[in-house]
Amino acid sequence: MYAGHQVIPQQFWSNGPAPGQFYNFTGGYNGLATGSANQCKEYTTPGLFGTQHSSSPITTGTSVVGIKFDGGVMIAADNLVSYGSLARYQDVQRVFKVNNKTIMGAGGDFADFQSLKRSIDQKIVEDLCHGDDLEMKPKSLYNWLTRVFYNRRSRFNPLWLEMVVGGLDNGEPFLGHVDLRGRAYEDDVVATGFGKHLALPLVREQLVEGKKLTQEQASDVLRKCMEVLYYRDCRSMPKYSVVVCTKDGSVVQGPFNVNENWQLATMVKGY
Amino acid sequence: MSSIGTGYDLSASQFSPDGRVFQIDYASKAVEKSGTVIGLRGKDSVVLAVEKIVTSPLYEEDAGARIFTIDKNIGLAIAGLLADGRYIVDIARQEAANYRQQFERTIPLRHLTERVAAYVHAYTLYSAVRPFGVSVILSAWDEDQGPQLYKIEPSGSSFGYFACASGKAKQQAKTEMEKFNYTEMSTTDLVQNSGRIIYQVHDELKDKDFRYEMSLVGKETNGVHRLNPAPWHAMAIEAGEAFKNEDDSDNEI
Amino acid sequence: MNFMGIEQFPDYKVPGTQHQDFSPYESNGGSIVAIAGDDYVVIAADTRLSSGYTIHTRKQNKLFQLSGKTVLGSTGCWCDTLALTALVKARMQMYEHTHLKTMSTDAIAQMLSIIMYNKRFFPYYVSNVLAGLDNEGKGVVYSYDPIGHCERATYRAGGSAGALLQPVLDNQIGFKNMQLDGEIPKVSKDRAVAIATDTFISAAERDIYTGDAVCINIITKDGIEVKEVQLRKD
Amino acid sequence: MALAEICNISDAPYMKMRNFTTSDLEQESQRYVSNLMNPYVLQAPPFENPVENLNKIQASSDKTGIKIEFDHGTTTLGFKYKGGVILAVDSRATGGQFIGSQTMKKIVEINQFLLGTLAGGAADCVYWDRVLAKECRLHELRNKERISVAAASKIMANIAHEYKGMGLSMGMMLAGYDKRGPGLYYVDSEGSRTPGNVFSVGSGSIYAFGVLDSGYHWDLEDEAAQELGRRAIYHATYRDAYSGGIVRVYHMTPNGWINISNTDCMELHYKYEEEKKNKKH
Amino acid sequence: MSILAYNGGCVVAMRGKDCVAIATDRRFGVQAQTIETDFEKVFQFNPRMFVGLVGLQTDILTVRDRLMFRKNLYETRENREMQPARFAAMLSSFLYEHRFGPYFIEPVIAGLDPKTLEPFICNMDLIGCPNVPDDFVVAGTCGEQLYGMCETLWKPDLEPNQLFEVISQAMINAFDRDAISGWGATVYIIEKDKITVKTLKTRMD
Amino acid sequence: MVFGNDWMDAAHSTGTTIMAVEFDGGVVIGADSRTSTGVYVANRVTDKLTRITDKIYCCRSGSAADTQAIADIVAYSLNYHENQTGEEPLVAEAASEFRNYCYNYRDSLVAGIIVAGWDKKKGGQVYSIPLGGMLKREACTIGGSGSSYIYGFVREFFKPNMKKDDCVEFVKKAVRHAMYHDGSSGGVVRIGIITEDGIERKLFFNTESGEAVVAGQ
Repeated sequence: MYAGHQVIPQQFWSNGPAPGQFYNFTGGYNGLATGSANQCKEYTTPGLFGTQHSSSPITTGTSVVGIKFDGGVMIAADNLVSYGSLARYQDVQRVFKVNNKTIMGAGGDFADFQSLKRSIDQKIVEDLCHGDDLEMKPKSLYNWLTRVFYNRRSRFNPLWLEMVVGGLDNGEPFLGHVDLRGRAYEDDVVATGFGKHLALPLVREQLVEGKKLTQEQASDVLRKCMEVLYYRDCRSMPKYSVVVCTKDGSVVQGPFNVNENWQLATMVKGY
Repeated sequence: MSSIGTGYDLSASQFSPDGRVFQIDYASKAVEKSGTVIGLRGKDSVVLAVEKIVTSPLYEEDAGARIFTIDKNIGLAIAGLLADGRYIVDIARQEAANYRQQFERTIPLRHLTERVAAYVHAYTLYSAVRPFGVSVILSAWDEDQGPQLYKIEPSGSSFGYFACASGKAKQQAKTEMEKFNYTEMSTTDLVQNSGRIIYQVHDELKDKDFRYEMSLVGKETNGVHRLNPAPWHAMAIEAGEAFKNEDDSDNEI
Repeated sequence: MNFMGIEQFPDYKVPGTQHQDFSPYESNGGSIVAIAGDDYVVIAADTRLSSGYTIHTRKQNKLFQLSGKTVLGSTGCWCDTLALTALVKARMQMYEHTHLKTMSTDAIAQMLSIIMYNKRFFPYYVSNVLAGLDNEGKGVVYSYDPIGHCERATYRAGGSAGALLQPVLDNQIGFKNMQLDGEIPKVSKDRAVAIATDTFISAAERDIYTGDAVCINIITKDGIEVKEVQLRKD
Repeated sequence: MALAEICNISDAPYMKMRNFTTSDLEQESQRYVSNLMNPYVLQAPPFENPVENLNKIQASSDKTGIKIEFDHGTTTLGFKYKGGVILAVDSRATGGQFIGSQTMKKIVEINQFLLGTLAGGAADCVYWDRVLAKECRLHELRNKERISVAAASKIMANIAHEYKGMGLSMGMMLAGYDKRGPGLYYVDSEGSRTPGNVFSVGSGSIYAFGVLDSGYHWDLEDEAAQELGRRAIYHATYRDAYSGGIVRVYHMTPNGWINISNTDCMELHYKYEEEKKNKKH
Repeated sequence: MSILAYNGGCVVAMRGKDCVAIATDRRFGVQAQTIETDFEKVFQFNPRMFVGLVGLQTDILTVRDRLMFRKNLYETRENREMQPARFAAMLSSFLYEHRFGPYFIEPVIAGLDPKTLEPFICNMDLIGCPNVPDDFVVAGTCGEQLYGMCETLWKPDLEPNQLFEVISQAMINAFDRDAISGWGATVYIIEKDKITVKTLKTRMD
Repeated sequence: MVFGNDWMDAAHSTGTTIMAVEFDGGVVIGADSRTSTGVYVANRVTDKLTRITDKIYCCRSGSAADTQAIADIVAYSLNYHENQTGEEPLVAEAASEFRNYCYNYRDSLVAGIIVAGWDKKKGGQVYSIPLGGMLKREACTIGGSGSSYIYGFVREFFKPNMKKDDCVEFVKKAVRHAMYHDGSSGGVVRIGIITEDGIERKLFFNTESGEAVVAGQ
């Protein structure tokens, strides 16, 4: 239901099946060819690989960092959505509480994320309607996202996002990362975009093998990461929010301001 | 009912000489067969309560539930054929989902009721299909419009209510309800009142065992429609039981 | 934006956005080694998931236990790997529901080949090595090319360091180019595990996409034993 | 429900049930394994012209680091003669320059009386040979007689023709014995199908033809014919970089095929070298 | 098909205890076709120094002649044998002169220092970036395979006969997995007092 | 600069500066009046404040054709919605409809739209929908190619819950600054003040004296 209907006519392919359709030639059993009515045709616009799509992100959010700690998970991201290089929207919350045991954060095209979020909200309403008090768990959201991203990637119409999904899965802290192609992995600390290069090393220093961080340590190292990201990422800002999930539920905190230290500026003169 | 059996009652697309569509009357008859369902709209909450008649002890606790959630803050109770009702529930959920997809907010109850009523009404126009043997009571609450209560009849007509009832002891429940002014009633009173009415209208002789089920949506449940919510459900049953004992004690003396 | 889009409206070119062409594939590195003996099979894979010079995670298991006696090692484009392995697991479960028995290693091998060929015109960019015990309990290794050409062997290296390790296995397991008369000597299980570990140590030296740790599954008739050995982290 | 069916709006998108019903799930999962049910139905790519695009991906492999190399097999030959049909093949599979395997079976035993050889895309040939085997078996069940080589090769040619232009790469020979006597057809992925007495396919075929043409005539003895095939393939393995491994020779006789020999071309090389030395003095 | 792989071929050099070894395959081919099976890519420049050149055949021959000329000029001027280290530096600057129109070759130098008899091995990319490790160097179309083999088989301080065994196994198993290298191999073991040359019996496919 | 006659075939673009600001009691919307095809001013007195319902207006920027088409569709849809529900549509509903079209067809559209209006539920509201099809409610937002020049001005002089007249003055000044610098914006400043009683339109001429007719010296 994400398939957009583009209006331009589609050149019909000269000697093979239409893209996205099923190729069947001997007329043998093929219940699929008819396909259900809602299998909407995928008109596409010209791009690499002779595909038609050439979507590229316009309104983008930058890095997101997620950390596991003893008894829970927290995800942080700054409150900026940039419009190309313009710091356009400065109080956008990019980390979310999905429910009391699932949290997420998103970087990349924020329009795609808003559309995805509406589907997630609808899923939660559907769960509520079942009336059996079963809530979406982080691992199921993580797997569902992987499938959605992979299918969109396979139609060359990707959701241009990098997402961190976390929470408590049956009481165990869970932290996963999914990207626009559906590449998904779990780890004790994950990050998207610049965060991978700047934040991960900072956290890996703190992480002593086998010993878990406490919530305070996690929050401090996150603040440090946000500070370094603010120094080094052009598309970032000093204001960030954090969503924390522990056994007492999930809560979005912030916005916080990073501590800044520009003292070294005084020491630099000339080049 | 003067022209029963004169051949005008076989399809919904025909009027009888005295201007009635019998199929719809028969559908309403079907509704009266099922346990009583009431809806009460208080000051800042709405209660739906059901006299769920238990025909055999082998049923699970929550079997045959007749109250459903349509959206975060919208509840729906069914009187009549449960299977027909289930389909109406799906239609209502779909309408709510479509509205949210288009307008990114929960559907106002009045609008949902009109859409579902139109759907039910469509089934009273053609001979190839029979009307829904179901009367549906919808409840909702939100910040702006506060509590809302609507009922849809098998004919497809729908009205807003302060309190309404359908099912077996509809009339008895209605006369009981007319004694109260619900608009200013607090949630606890509302819930107890609903318990008392259900226990009161329940006919011990004909249907031996029944189970009281309810749902509540309002400020106290911060706008979420909740089935058999903890404190209120027990409170209602207690009020019902108390009323029944007090009623029995009258007969003894 | 296509020809009807942004190019037509120079005012609306958003400064700072570069037009990124979307490529569906990404090479996430990782290598696999599988060695089969008479009654055992050893399959090992490294645990580093990377894109170019960035290491995403150092502890990603790339061995998928499909059944009690079959393990699939899969590396390459990680999103394809996840999709393919999920599909294989789903099909195996459906098989189990209809036939009330687990698929044998050879059946899985054939099915995997057909499933990969299904996307012949938009291939899964993965290097698969399927290791397991066949119906007679003998160790067997199947290797695949990206569109499902399946080949049965007794040993195989795949993934980013595949070309680096395959000759080593030829030499150490296949005893190739060693002028020896008579039967090729059998490789014991422990020797196989030792070779697998050593090959990964050499691979970690020379291949930047292989490293961190190697996870080894040893499959015998009494089950699958899992071992992990640390590698270079650089 | 009923009314929706009557007005046939029941499959309109807005009528679609919100959540996945099991039939959707079933249908969705069919998409990915459509060829398990019907081997002819492959999943069409979301872009046009897969030949060009796959080449584009392979060409940009050093930039993107994405090296998609399909296995290719390379020297096969077959010829008809008085004693039936001889097929000889090498056994090397190469993915780009890397030798994927030295022990590949390039002759596919379709049934007791039909053999197919494999040159070009290994996966393509193996997959479609398996489909051909199924079709031949169905033919036998339907008509209570073995399929003729002509019919079998026609099926394969039709398959190749349907996928013409989409990048399949196959060059195969179908050899068999049927009521019309020994049969030998060459079918390739361009859709061409030609019967003939002498064929050689693959990048090593030019070397094989040299030996084959000089030694071939109709009334060769069985022994000599097999040796000719073996020697031709050996020369191909020597000269052509993409051929090597084991030289396999098959002989199609009136009562089915026999696998004559599977000798490593290294042994052959030093054996022939010995012979040449002894012949000199 | 990169131009470095047009003719195929591979060279490997290893360092042992007071000795070095250098081995080459013997194929000369044009893409898939093998034309000659006795084209060796190792040339002796000094009594105890060999240079292996692998890549485009025409560049191999040209570079060998030019290097021989430069080496002879150096030796007549200096009136002493050129040490491998100096030779490597010269080769590096020689290649860099053609920085923007390079010779398509990957040189490998193996030898003993004439005075100190210190083993010396070195390889360079096509524009002369020198790499002087103390274990082994590889070059040619089956570079990856060679790295795998050498990394596994090589050990420090190998005796000449052990070194011969290791370098042969490494070379043969590596080019058996590469289509356009092989067709025979020759190994040179360079010790302080003698050079042993051995041709290996390999697959010829 | 090579003077190509690209205006012959360039698409109609509302080069545009558009703006909307919330104040207590409603919203003030403003826009310039220039539509350009390439570098030629196709219409110098365009009205970019388009009616969706009596109390909801949208400011259009990007391709004139695209934005007009979307505005018509949304206006039609909300009108249908109004007679279905019998209530005036909410501004959030209008914004959501706009965003659905802008997002789903974003590969073939160039449309940056600001939706502003008044409803009895939340009073005055402003929603910004940039090119990518994202939706964000803001107290004050600017759009179109001319907006890049006035981010500083707006950030400096915007105060939440201004009085109506101050708000009008603020919008007028901002749009005039943008028109001053942006070649693709110009003409007159059109202002709309939407409150409970609907829209009140104002027009300010961008001449020195502010008069409609000015004799040159």
